[in-house]
Amino acid sequence: MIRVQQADFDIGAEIAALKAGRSDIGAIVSFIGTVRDQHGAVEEMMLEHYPGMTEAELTRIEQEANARWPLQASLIVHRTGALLPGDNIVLVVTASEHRDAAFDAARFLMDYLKTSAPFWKREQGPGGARWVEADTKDGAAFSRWKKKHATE
Amino acid sequence: MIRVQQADFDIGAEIAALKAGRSDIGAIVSFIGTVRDQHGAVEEMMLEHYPGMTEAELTRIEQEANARWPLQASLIVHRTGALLPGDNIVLVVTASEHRDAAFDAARFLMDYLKTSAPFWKREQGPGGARWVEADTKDGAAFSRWKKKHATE
Amino acid sequence: MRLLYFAWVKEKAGVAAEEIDPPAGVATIAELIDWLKARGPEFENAFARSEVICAAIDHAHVRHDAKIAGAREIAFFPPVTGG
Amino acid sequence: MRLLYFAWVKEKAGVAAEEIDPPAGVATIAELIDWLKARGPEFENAFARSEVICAAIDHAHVRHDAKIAGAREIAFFPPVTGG
Repeated sequence: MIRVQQADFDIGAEIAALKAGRSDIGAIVSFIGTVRDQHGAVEEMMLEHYPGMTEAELTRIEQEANARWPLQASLIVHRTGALLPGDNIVLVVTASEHRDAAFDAARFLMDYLKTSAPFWKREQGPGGARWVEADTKDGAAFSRWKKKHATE
Repeated sequence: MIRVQQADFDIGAEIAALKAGRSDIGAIVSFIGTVRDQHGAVEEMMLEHYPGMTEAELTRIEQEANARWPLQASLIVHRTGALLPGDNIVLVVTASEHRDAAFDAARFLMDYLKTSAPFWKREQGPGGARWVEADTKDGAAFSRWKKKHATE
Repeated sequence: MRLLYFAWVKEKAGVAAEEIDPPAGVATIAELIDWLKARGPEFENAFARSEVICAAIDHAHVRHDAKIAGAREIAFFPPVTGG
Repeated sequence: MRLLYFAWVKEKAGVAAEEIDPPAGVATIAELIDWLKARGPEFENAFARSEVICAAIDHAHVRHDAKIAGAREIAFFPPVTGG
């Protein structure tokens, strides 16, 4: 399941909903990304996105993860709008019988999301506002899944 | 922080406590291990452990993770006693500025815990009770961190 | 076709969305960018580093050599920074 | 010194904890296992596959060639299965 929302999310409630009524799950991995204040340089973060394409990309990414690993459940929740330091930005949850698939899939979802989901962060601080630049490390993180796919 | 307890844990409360009052964290990875019913073969799971050594091993593992990665916080909670299918067994949480360290450290903690923390599972089902046998895959998962340590 | 701009591409171009009807010679994303740049200094500026601009046709990422024929919605934006 | 047994080692040996005073010739974990096996069929059975039995001295994992001199507490158990 994927959701794009301004509201915060509750990881406990999300995992409880995902587990409800089933006892076949063995491993649940979750990732939360949060706004860092960067030693005072960031006072507010604005998250812009491309409605329509965002949902399409997140759905595509989730389907790709489910095609690669035997997941019993998966969830991506991404927030938009104005956020403050410490606020949650993104939640990814994966569930599988065994931990390796859950860990790999969660990491894959984050790596793909970082390089392909149409979100843009603008940070506001004492020095003014600036659009966050894409991290070249994210491109490298994305590439490792392509290599892996080709060699395994 | 490490804890060994019979009571269940609340991942939302644990993460909230870990984040409380700080806005320097960027990535939080968590792992929950749960009791699988294995298609009806498991009706109850008893978790025995070695009080004293368990806490010593979990502390040692957590210190090793903090020595290897720049973690801002880490938590291991492991339950003991009688558990039912669907119940939580273990919670691992790692927090870092960036996701790679948090993902690697969480996986490391689980791999090490699986091969060195003195817990033993006894499963009870329609066919009687049996002690769970150690998974040779866990030994392999453990070894990858030794190789990584040597070559990096 | 409908054009959308996001983040600093939108800020520099000074427009979020518009309907356009490019001439027949504009067949690819790269040619559309060249055509847009010729419309004025804001667009010239927005697409100055055109090699870093990302494009999507009907909600799917495309390269600059992608054909635009049949597109309902084309979007231009900087490299994404979500997550 | 104090001996502890866990999981199926405990069940087979029929004891969870005991105080022992092995003779001077018993210097290592392996020799302690041999000495324990000679005590009766339950111990013979518990340590039959002695190569899979894990040992700890004073809460730290040790190999079977570890010296036991000075140990306060020695534990025997199967490979761990937590997590």
